[in-house]
Amino acid sequence: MEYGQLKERERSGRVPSGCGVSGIMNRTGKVFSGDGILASICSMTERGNGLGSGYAGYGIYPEYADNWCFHIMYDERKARELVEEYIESRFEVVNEEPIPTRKVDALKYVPLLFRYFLNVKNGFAPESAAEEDYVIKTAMDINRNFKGACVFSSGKNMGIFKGVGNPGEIGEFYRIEDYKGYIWTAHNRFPTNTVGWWGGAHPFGILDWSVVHNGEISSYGINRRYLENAGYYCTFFTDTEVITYLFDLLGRKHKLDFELIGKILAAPFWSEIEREKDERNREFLKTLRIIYSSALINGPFAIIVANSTAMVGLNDRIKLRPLVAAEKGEFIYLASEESAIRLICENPDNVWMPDAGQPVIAKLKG
Amino acid sequence: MERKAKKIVIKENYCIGCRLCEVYCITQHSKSKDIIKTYKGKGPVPVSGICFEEKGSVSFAIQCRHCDDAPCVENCLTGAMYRDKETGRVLHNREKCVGCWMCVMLCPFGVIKIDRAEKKVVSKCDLCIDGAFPACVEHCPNEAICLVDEDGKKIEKT
Amino acid sequence: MARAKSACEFVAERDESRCVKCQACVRVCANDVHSYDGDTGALFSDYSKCAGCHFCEDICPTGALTIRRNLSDTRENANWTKDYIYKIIRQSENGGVLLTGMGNDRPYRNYFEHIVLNASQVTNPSIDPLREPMELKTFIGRKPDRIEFSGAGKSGGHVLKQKIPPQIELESPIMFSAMSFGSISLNACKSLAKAACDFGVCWNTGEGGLHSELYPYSDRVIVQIASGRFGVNPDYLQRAAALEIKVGQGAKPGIGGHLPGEKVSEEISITRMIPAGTDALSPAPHHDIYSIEDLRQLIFALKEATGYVKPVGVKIAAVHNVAPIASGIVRAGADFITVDGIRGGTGAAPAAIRDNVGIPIELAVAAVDQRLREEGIRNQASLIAAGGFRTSADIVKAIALGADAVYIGTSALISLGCHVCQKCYTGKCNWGIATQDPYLTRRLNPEIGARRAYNLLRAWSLEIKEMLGGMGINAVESLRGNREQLRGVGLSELELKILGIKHAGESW
Amino acid sequence: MKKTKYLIIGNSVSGVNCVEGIRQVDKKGKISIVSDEGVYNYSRPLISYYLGGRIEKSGMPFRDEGFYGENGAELFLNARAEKIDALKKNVTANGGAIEFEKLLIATGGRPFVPRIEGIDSAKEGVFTFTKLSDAEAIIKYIENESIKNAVVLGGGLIGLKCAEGLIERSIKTVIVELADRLLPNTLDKTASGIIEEALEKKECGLIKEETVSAIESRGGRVEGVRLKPGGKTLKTNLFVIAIGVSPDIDIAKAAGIKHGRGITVDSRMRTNFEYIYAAGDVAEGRDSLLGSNAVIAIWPVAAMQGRVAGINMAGGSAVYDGMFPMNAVDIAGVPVVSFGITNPPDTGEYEVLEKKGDGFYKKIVLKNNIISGCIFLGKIERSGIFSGIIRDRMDVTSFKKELLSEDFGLLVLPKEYRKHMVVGEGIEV
Amino acid sequence: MMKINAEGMHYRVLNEKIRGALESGLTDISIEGVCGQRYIGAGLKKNGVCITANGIPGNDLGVFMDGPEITVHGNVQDGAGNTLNSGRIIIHGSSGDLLGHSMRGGEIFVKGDVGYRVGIHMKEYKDFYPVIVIGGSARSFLGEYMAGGMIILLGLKKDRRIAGDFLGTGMHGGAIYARGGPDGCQLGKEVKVFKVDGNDKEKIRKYAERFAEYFGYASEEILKEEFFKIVPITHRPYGKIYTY
Repeated sequence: MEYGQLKERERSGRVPSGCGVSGIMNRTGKVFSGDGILASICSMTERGNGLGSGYAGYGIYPEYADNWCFHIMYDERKARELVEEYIESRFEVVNEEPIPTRKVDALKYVPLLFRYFLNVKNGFAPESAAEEDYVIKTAMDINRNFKGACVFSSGKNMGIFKGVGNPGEIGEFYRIEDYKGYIWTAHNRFPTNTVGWWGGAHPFGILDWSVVHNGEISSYGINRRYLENAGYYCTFFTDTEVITYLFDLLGRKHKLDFELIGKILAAPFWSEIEREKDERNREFLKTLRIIYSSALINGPFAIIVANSTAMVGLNDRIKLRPLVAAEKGEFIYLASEESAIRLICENPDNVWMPDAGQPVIAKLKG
Repeated sequence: MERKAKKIVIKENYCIGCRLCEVYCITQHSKSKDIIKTYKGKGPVPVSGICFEEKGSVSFAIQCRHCDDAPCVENCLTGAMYRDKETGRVLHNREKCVGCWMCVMLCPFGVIKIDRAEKKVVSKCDLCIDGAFPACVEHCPNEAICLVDEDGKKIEKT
Repeated sequence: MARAKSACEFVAERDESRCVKCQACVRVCANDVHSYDGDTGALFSDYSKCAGCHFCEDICPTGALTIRRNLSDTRENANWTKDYIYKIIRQSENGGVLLTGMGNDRPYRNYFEHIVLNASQVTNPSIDPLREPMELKTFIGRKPDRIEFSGAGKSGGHVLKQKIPPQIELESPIMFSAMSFGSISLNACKSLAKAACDFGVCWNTGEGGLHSELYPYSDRVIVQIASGRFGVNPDYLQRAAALEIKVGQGAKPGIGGHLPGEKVSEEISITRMIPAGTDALSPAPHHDIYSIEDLRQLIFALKEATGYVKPVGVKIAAVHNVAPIASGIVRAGADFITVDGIRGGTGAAPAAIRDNVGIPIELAVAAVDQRLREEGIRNQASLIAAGGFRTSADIVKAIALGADAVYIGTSALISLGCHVCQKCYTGKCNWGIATQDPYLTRRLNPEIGARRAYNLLRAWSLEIKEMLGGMGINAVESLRGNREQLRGVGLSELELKILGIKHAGESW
Repeated sequence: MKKTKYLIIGNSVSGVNCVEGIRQVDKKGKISIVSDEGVYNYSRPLISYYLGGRIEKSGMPFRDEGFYGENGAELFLNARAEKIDALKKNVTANGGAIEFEKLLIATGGRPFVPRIEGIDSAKEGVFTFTKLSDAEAIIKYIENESIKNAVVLGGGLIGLKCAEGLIERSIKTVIVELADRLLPNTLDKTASGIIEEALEKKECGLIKEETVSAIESRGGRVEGVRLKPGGKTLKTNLFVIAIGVSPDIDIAKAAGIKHGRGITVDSRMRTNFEYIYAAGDVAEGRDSLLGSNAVIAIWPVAAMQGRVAGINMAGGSAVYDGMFPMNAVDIAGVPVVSFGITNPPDTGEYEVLEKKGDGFYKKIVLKNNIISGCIFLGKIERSGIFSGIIRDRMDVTSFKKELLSEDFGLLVLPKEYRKHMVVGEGIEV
Repeated sequence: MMKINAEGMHYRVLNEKIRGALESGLTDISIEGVCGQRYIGAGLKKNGVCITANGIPGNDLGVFMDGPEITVHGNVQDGAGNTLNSGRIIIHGSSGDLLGHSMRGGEIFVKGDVGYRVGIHMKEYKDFYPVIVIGGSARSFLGEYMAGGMIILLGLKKDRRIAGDFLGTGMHGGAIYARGGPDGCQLGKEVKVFKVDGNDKEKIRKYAERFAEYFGYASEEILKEEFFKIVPITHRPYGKIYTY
């Protein structure tokens, strides 16, 4: 089966998958090499099947910190030409180049991989969300309308690197150890129903959001329709995609903090809300759940979400997927398995298991 | 004397007038306890312990109330009408009965049936002493008769 | 001699070997089918009067009676079926409009039977709904698109900037449809009202007003404001949990209602606030609503009258243009919209209307939900589907297609005893439901009725939980509009498109 | 001198109910009963059945043998109370005196024997019929003398029951009744007629509007009786005088206890001595229909009065608010129940409803739409309902037309009354 | 006594070594540098064997095990003691989710806290009687569907609620003993809290003493506080939900 067909097949329908996740953050913003995340995710080989892996690094492009950076994969040269023409119509291209890679024999199909550092052509008012919306629209347009092209990273001073292969192969391919970032997340994929497509690997990103996800959500159908109602186009048909958009909608557009997003995506049970003693708080929680009922993510999930200011771990509300957290100094770790943390942090100050539905929030200081 | 008085409550608003209470009372007090055998068999069909009343659209079935101060018991000349010490029910001993009709005269509910030829009380609700649960209550299709305990709490057939 | 005796639709077969001549059948049949001859001790049955309600069959203590279709038939003819022939014969007798009761009985495609549900296997776990939490709680009312609050309150909590619009809270997304006291007996109303309250859902007055004996259940009543405005006064509006403007009903879109004077008893007269014995006439349209902006006027009149603390909804029949109409209703300010499909029931409707007007609820729900989403106003109103829900699976499918909750009418009445004989309009309902005859209404002991209707709610809710659990979903809100959980079987592409679902065999 | 807390003279229904009444309140206080009879208890009305051979003696007690023991009551049989010293609170019986704190006089009635010529010389074959010993004596006499026929004087309750007993013993019996009908206090002519027919079928003779003026005897044994005014003589060796009973008040009279026809009692069954009570056929309590005191010599009244007396004697509080005459009887296979005034005076105040059918008769006597009395003959099963209606003096206007209906029942009564009948759980209307 | 350094070792290799050592008659094995290796002790059927693991064993530690004793110096991940038949697991740290899932027999002692769904569907059978003793607290769904055996919850640290919500949900056998009672926890609808009787106290004492011995506590201190018993109130809580 040719690569292009794989993509079409995977993109024609929703792709759930089981997985391993890992994330590291230095809360002071000090950057560190991708070695650690690589080792951590690679230790959880059992959680993937070699059909998808990926990394997201924040703070990796300091020299282009103010530019939007698009990572785009192309099936063929023709697609690239059309997309670049479109990008140029909407952005000033500060730099464009192939994403540096190594040859890894195990990787059979490799798309054309380019990165673009961009400025919006006509500036938007600083505090408005218009520029972000413009960027999202561009990325979504490309993903929706340009055959054979896929924008898989579109934030600032961050990048997503992913593909079909095991985490070691993908890490080696993208030279992850060469980058330095203050947040790293990684994913080891165990897709069902498909042999995997590069664009379908995790992390999934939009703007500077990136999400790695373990689990399959049963509420996908309604989450997606809810997002479509809010103007998102779901073109990847992955759970990760809707989770990412939910974060964008709730976090960026509705300006809710991660605590509240946690209470929406992994809503407390009605019985728990009823037990809340403070009446005002009870009313608030009830209202939150009523308004955002379609954003409830049902079914098992453990996710690590990052943006340029924070890394967040979150479980479903009855904790059907594993997630462990640890701290050591300014470092915070999240992973599907404790061993994946211990491997790179032998003596953490603190190791704990997050409560179901309670986000672990690591914020950038200062 | 331990006695758990049970009573049948009549909900006249829900009696549908089918008279199945009588059918099941008769069956329960028959030898075979099978409806078809009771009615179509050779033996005599027992007399039901229920008085069915009907007037216009209203009807109900009433049977012995097992009164606490039962005049039928207090005035029985022979002790044929007696209160069962264990259950508190008012029962009738046919052997002892001589047909003086004192009980009939004094029952304000008029629910004691007589056999003129035999000169004995012939039938009176015994709350189905032979069965676990009163047959009329069990089979009333609209729960127009219910069994309650002395506190008025409904007793369901278990 | 064109005159014909009326068609014997049923025969009541008596097994003489089992019949003990207790005459229960004679006593209970409101249609006088059975009779007892004292001279000969024989029981007779006049089949021509039999409505096929099965009451005698159920009451017979020995199972001696069986109601069967009368096999007497006309010559086989694909067009001129016995049914059509006898309808003409009946109409030729008196030149009248054929009346009927209950919902559409024509074999239109039932889409529920062409939709299958999903279940979890391996990639996510199914949930045991008995032991693990499983939430069916549903809120009916307008929801804002986003939450508005001011930062942390004193205790560190969040302070809502404004209360969200009024909601009714349901423990399960199943409610009892509008059925007026008049179309059904007070005992039937009581049964449903009590069951709804006991279970934590809502019931609906229809346009029969609210009888004082139903006041104890008014916390969970949705009161209707229909074209006849029967029983509508401030007290009626104040008592309600929610208000529903009835524009149309699935069984008779575009048709009004008519409770003949002889059925307007003293009690109904008090409840409907009309003199006893006068016809209770519900005009086909509301004569203050000739266009959408008039509807808005009524919606806000009701909101003003009740201080904006109760959801106000609008019920319409599912007709061709249902999606845009629904959109208009939402934009007119309705907090919920009820769509009643072509299989919706009635106490009385012209058969020609009932059987031929409207569209199936499955398609209507899908179209309305999609339309409201496309317009970005889906949050602004809850969508209640009605019209022919026969099983919990139908409900699950309707919710997955986009309904917030459903109304059940016929199935609720079946729980009270109804055998769907379709003779509601005669007022001689043997089961004491669609009648005001005191001899018949007493047959429905509301204690039993409430218990049975409650059991139905419980059973269906349990089944819904089972189905949700199978899908790996533990809150009904994750099913609502989740059409991914549905697949069509044997449907055309166009049908799939309208329903917004994939065909079975297609994966995610 | 023996001492007791409660002393009861008489061991019939009043006495026994008095024991139960006492024990409702006082579980311990000593109870003593003196009876001039030799058996521990029996229902007097059953003597006719005993005479007729329908029951054994063992079937006659209305309380079982353990009754006295269980209730801590000492029973002195064959102990006739001879004297009451009301002031010193003692009773002389069998020669000894028993000191009491509370006393019940329940001496009952005594058969009324009219003055009949030749009665003193007829030593054998003349009987009264109120006690078991009477029945025993008659049986013995019949058996010893091979008696084949009898004459019973009195067509009232006792006479009829006696006649019935005799008939069942295959004694050819003739009843002589002064009135123009049987059970003159209870029945009217119509009702009587039906019973007369039934008696006729049983070959029982009946002579109405006559009485016995003389007894003819030979060697002290009855040979026949002469009728008055007809003057005809009936041959018989067995003559039973069963005209009725009168209250046995001699002992009370002597003690200075206030009396009319019977001992006068108040609503608590107290005599003019606050520690002396009277109940039963000897007492003259309230007749709720008359609204004044009267002797109502029937079983239910005796039972009720005995119980009320007992409760009050023991310090409890019970009120006898009056009863009215009522009778249930089965004569020659015809069951009859009657209540109250059945033959109203022709003053125009009373309204009479009646219905006669094949073997049944029903009569209702009304005054101002309140039932004063009624007769049920043949069909008696629902008659008890009337006992309540009469007792409660219920206005029957709303269901007057139903009173005679074949299926008269509780449903005919107003809903409120059905509610009233059943306190607490019972009938929900 | 055999020492294995498991650093960087794949679990298949590690388990191979363990099995080999046992086959050669060794009864005492110590493993260093354990980090994420799954299935340690899986399906081992032998009595009188002690395995000590230093580090963080991976998922399904001791799965299907029948006899051996495993001591872990460190935390364990999810699914330790899964379907344990007999033997013992002593954990000197905390445990992840699903500890003792479906265990039929054997004992598990945890010094620290445990995760979600611990003791889920534990069941006793004939002479098999599974026991879990938890030194710290448990998360939600403790003893879910539990059908037999016992869980003793000591809550020694008192830094959080002794258990999460849905405690004993679906439970239809066995008993959970909570030191100080399950205050503030939402109980499953099938269970109720009772006071312990003498019999219960005896059982608790036996295991508390062992717990104290393993982890260096004073058992009297542990037993000072009152215990409460959480047991199902019916064996068939769902009997009335089906219609036939």
